[in-house]
Amino acid sequence: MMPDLINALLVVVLALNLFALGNSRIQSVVHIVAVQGALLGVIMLLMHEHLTLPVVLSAIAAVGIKGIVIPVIMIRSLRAADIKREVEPFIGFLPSILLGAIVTAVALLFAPGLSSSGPSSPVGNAVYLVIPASIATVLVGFIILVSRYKAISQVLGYLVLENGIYIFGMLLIEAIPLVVEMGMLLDLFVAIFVISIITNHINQAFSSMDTRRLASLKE
Amino acid sequence: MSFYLIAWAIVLSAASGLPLLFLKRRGRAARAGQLAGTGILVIACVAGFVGAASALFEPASVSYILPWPSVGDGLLGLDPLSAFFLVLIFFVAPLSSVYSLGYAQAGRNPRTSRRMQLFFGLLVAGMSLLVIARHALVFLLGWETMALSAYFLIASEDEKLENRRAGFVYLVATHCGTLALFGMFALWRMATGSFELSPVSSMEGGALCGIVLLSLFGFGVKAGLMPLHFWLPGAHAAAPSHVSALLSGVMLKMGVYGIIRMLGLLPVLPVFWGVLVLALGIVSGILGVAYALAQHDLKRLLAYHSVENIGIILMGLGTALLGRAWGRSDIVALAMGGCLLHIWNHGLFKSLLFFGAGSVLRATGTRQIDKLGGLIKSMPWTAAFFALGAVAICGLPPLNGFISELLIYLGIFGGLSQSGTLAALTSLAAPCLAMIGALAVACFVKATSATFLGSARAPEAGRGREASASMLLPMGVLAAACAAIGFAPGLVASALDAAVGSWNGKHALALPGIATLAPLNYIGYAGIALVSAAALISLAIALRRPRRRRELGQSGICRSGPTWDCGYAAPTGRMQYTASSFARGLVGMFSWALKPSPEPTKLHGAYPAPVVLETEVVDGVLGRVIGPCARVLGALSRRARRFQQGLTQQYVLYILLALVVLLLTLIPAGGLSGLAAAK
Amino acid sequence: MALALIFLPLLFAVIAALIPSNRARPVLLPAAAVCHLSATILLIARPELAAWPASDFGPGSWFGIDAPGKLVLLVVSVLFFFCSIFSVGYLRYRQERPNRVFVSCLLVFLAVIGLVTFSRHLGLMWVAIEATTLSTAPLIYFNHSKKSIEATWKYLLVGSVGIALALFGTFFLAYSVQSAGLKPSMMMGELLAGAPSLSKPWLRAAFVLLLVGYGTKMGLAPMHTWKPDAYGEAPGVVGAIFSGGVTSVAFLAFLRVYRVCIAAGEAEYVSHVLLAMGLVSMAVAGLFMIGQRDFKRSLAYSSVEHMGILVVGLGIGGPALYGTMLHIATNSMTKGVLFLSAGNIHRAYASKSTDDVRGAMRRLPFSGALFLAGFLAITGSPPFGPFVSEFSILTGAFDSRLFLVGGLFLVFLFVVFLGMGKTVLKVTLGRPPVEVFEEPYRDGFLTIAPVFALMAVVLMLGVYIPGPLDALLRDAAAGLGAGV
Amino acid sequence: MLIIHLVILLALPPLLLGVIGKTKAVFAGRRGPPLLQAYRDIAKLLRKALVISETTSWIFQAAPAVTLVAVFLAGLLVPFGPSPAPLAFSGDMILFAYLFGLSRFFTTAAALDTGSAFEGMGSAREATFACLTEPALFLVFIALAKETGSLSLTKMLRSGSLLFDAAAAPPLVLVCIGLFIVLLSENSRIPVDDPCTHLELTMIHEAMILDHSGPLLGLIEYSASMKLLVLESVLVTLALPFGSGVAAIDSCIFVAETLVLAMAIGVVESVMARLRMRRVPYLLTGALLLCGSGFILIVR
Repeated sequence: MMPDLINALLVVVLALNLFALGNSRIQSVVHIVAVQGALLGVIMLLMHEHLTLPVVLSAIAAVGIKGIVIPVIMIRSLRAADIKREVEPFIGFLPSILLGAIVTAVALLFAPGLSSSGPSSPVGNAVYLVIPASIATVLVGFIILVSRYKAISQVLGYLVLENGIYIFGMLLIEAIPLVVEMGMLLDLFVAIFVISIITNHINQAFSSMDTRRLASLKE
Repeated sequence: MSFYLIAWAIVLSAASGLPLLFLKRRGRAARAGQLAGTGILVIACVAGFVGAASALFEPASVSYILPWPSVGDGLLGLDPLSAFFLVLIFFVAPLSSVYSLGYAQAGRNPRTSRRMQLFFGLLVAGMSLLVIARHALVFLLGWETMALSAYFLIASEDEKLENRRAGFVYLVATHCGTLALFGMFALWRMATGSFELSPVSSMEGGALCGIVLLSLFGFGVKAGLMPLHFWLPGAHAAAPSHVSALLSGVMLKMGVYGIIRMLGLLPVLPVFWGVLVLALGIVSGILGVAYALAQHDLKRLLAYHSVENIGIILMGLGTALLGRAWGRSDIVALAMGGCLLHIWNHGLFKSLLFFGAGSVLRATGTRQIDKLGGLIKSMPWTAAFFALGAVAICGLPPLNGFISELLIYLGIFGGLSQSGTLAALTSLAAPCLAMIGALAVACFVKATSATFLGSARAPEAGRGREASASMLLPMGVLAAACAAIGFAPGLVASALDAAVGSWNGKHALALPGIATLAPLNYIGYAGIALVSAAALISLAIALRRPRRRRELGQSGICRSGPTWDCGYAAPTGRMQYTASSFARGLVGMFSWALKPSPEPTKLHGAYPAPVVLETEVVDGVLGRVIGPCARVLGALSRRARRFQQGLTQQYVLYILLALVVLLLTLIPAGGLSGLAAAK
Repeated sequence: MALALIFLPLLFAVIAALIPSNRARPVLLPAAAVCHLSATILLIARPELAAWPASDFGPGSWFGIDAPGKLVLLVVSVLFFFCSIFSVGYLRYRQERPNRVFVSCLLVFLAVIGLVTFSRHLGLMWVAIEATTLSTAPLIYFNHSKKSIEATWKYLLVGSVGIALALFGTFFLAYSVQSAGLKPSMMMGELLAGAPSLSKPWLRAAFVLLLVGYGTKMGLAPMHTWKPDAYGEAPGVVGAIFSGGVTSVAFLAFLRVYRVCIAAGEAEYVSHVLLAMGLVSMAVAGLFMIGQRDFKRSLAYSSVEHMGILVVGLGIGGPALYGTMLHIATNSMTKGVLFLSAGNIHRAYASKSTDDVRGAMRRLPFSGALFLAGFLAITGSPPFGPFVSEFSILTGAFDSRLFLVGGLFLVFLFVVFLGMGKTVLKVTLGRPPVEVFEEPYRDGFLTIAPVFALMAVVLMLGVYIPGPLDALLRDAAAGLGAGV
Repeated sequence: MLIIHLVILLALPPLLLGVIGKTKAVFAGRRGPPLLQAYRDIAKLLRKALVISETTSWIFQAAPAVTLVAVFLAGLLVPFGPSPAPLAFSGDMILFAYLFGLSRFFTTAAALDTGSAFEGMGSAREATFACLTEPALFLVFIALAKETGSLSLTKMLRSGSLLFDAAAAPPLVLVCIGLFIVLLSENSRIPVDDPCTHLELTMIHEAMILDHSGPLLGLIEYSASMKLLVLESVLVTLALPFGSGVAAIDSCIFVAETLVLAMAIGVVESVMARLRMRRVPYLLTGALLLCGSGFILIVR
């Protein structure tokens, strides 16, 4: 029953992608991404059949960083910039939802399932949604990155991208030791931290979060 | 022994710029530094000259290791062919360095003098190094040293925009050539398995073809072959005259050396290549002199004549290649001898002419021929030397130019005794060479007369004054050399035999001596007779005593008045025939190539308004090929810039696109389905 | 030794963060650099020290350094050494700006480099690469101008996205092991061992992702877009660190992936992709250099071009690999010369547009001359180092009968020369505008001597390659399958 | 042998001028000047005083001497009739042609030395037209060299004997016609130039010597006539290869032939008008083509 649960959760993750695409209020997008991140932490936990301390730790760390710390940072810089919503994105909301849906469908249809061979986690083997989900999420992240103009929205897109990759990582639990996992999370955290600092400076310097203002350096 | 002399010469000349570099820029210190540098250079060159001259007659070619760990040690070598070119380098370089003492005094222009002194020495060193290089990378080292120092010399007066522009054109051209040489030597490495430049007996066709074409291109750019000459006029005009003398007299020859050397290393080429080289020579000969005719700028005119002379040299080379393909040792000996001798000769008289032009420029401050005139009175020696150089470069007896052209003619005529229509047709090069000669005569009559003869056309020409001794001396030496080769061609015959022999070395054709093939001594006697007789006659006229008193005019045997000018009482300088009008007919004859600027509208009415006629001929290649290409490239890059307008969204999109495109390359391997297949 | 190389700079970084004095802090840089350099040289001279003091650096462990790693470590260490001296002089001119972040970040970067070169675990290596991105971002931001914010933003976003893809690729790689029926792994040792049995499609997909990912970091076209902005806005010394250090490290990371692919027998596919990628980068760089007004940006594009050359060399493989390895060194050193001298010129003219910057040879005789010399070196004039490396890459191309590649290589080199030459000569030659002489800046010892030294190194590499370095280059090339 | 050659070379030239003049006079129905008038003129000029323009330099005074010597040397290179030239070596025709080049260099330079517009005009035309006649001359040479396989005028001109076998004749005829045009142009006769006109704008040779006077003018006239003889002798030796074995008779025949050719020139001058300057290049190109096609025919 465990694999079915995981697959179900992955479906939820995919749904969250579409919500993220369709939502114009940045704050709620932040929430969506946070939920997605936390969910991934949980799924990670479920992937292991027998729980060990490091696994639990890493899951907690994941949930903590993706689900709590980063959203907090984002919300604060959002407050600082006091912007509410993404107005006239490069690709409209409905179109981007459609695009996301198409991408997801394509991923589900064409992206390969799992290699049955190999002594990977038996749970993992049964979870046929992992790779499609991760690919779809990565592509959705790209869509957000390309279609949104507000700096923060782009950061969110980056987060979605990261989540997608993280999903794939679930197949490789043995390959990724705790240290590396922590390192990745740390990197993500620092990245978001630095980026948020920069976005704050952007906000101060340009009195706007609109990246179209940041086009003075060009050929 | 001789090799070590040369090695020392290279080192010393490379170092000759240092004294001035570490001395004060102005005043006496600078002067001293320049003198010291010149002294070092002269000593070095004398040593090198001795070494080269002796090496010219050492039959065996010797080779030495140049330690260069990065590329695996390089080889140096010395054979008569190298020595032949070294002689030219070490003869002209010191003269032009001495000339610079008067022409570009260190104290006068402190900013440029250091650079000039330094890079002048480096230029000499680079040229001599590449001539003795027997290893591709050593060759490239010498080559690039030469090319870059030449650039800095050309751009040495870089506050003038036109000089910077000319310098840039040169730099781009020469780098293009260098890259072609990169490719050429890489091919050489591929074909022969090593960078060592030693003769190969056989080579696969493709590589051979590639090597020949690339070396014709890469070296042709430097030599100023017709379609590739576009950098040359501007550079020679922009450079200080003593530098232009060295560039035109010697550096161009390094390009020719490259071609000659590579073709000498390769196995015998089929007839086609000989015909190609011959044709290239004819084209750049005729068009070069045609462009020269259309110039108003004395130094540009001389520069285009370099193109012409390179053409003549290549005609000789092409004929020699034909001779080699036909297995006709006599043709090889004559044509190659003529080619090599013309390389020497052009080095001599072209430097002489540039020195003359430099003195004129220095005195009058203008290079515009149509502003000059009558300078022979204010600067008699310069005028005399220039006239001598002019006669020599036209290839007229009794001077050296005639000797080399005679040899080339004889080589070309050799084709007549070869069976086969094509062979006979190659001798059509002879009329072309004759036409080149006639055009050259026209052009140099124009240049010499408009500059030195008649009367001043503009106030500038009034400022003429004789050049200083340090400038006249080199001209004198060069003039003497021209005359010497002209009157006693037998002297150079053995040198030529040696050089040709080492060029042709491995292709076992026993070469007959040039002296036996060509009537050199007849020519020499004829020349001496001609000059002495002419001198006697004009002396006789000058010293003649009248027999009867009444035949004398009131003022003795020789009265002088204004030019008759068909009775016009007060002829002025501005009424003279200008150089442009002199050349107009011929320029018209070549308008298909020169595309001269259109004539102005005809005069109207009884009292027509004044009309200004300005003719200008822009360089065909630079103006009508290179320019447009550069514009296209610029437009292309402008279009490309549109894709980088500073939007991060775009940039991320590019990453995505790159990813997608690269993922598409998976499709041959089964693509995504392949991934699926990995289930 | 590895730990020393990693933690010593970190220690210095902490100290730098603690020292209050803006004036004294920069001195830490040379100190750290000296330690790092000496440690590196010791490491290369005495390989057995690599493991010391840690107990087991066996093939199974995460830590351990390979020949390319040593090479890059050496190159970056040398470059960093000269840059550190330079930056002491530079920061003296920039007293008005607090340099705490600047100095610490430089030191952290140095530490992270050690981590990259030593990590045998691709995941760990990825972490380290990402860390270099993060530690260098504040360097770009040093000037705190609007433009520098923009540049930093673009660098961070584009760079992070690229790196994320690299992680994705790393996962794919690991997964390709699993789909081959083995235990998934990111250890170089196991990957190389199991290479022949990896599942080809997954491997190729991984390769593509990693190429794009690390290619973004190296600045291959079309992922190069962050480069001109970052290099243009960052101080010259940072530009040197980036184009000489960061890019080399990213290339090192990619080299390891390349090794796996070669070991898996994917040489042909890989080389096709690499050749295409490299030539495109060279072409794009050349295209953007033409008519480039901003001389620092044109240097950035030159860096793009040289990454392209490296990739082309890799794609040619076999006979060209030695040249490629050498080119890592020569390119970094020459870029150092160019960026440092360009920084001086920028300082003296307070502008980096060729509209204002003219006659640098007269305004700053040394910097101007060095800039020009660096230009000639980087465009491959003998006897400088890049000539040797580029020429041997070219001969490699011809030796393996890739005539088209060789021809295009030459053509693009020419286009690059055309574009870069125009810009550089505009900057150096001519008569400088009078008002720039009022700018107080003059060439000082600290800002010139390092550049001279770097130029000397460039020249030395062209004339004489020291024995140990040569050996290093050779077995680095051998490890990548030279002579195969 | 050499003596005879020298005598002809030095003594005959002015007579040719006389003959031409006489012929033209006959056509014009005048009595015309006596045959030996040219000798008298030259002798008179040589005795007269000089008037020299201040603008001129030594080149102006050296030119006539150089011209004379050059033409004289050229005269030593051509065979007069069947008997070989005093100076014969392989490649002598190149020297032959270039000696004329030398003389042209000095004449034109001297003309420009005076600074007179008219003389400049003349020398410009001279230089221009020479660019077409010289290649024509060399085409003749390679044609004859191909025919005879020799590179010396003495032997090359022997090929005239082939004029009488039908196979080899046609190209040679073309070559001879071309050579005749070259002869007219080089000696500045009608239809290229009119030696007797006094409308300066239309002159070439006469315009160049407007400022020469006294002995200088005498030398010029003399060397001009000598040039006529030398070029005639090329054509004559080639086109009228008549001779008995005996040298003395041959020389007489040769002299007769040159006189005949002079008359022919006179006839041409009397029946034709001078071409417009713009047309002259066409005529010379025509000569070029004739010689060229002659060569092609021989090669084929």
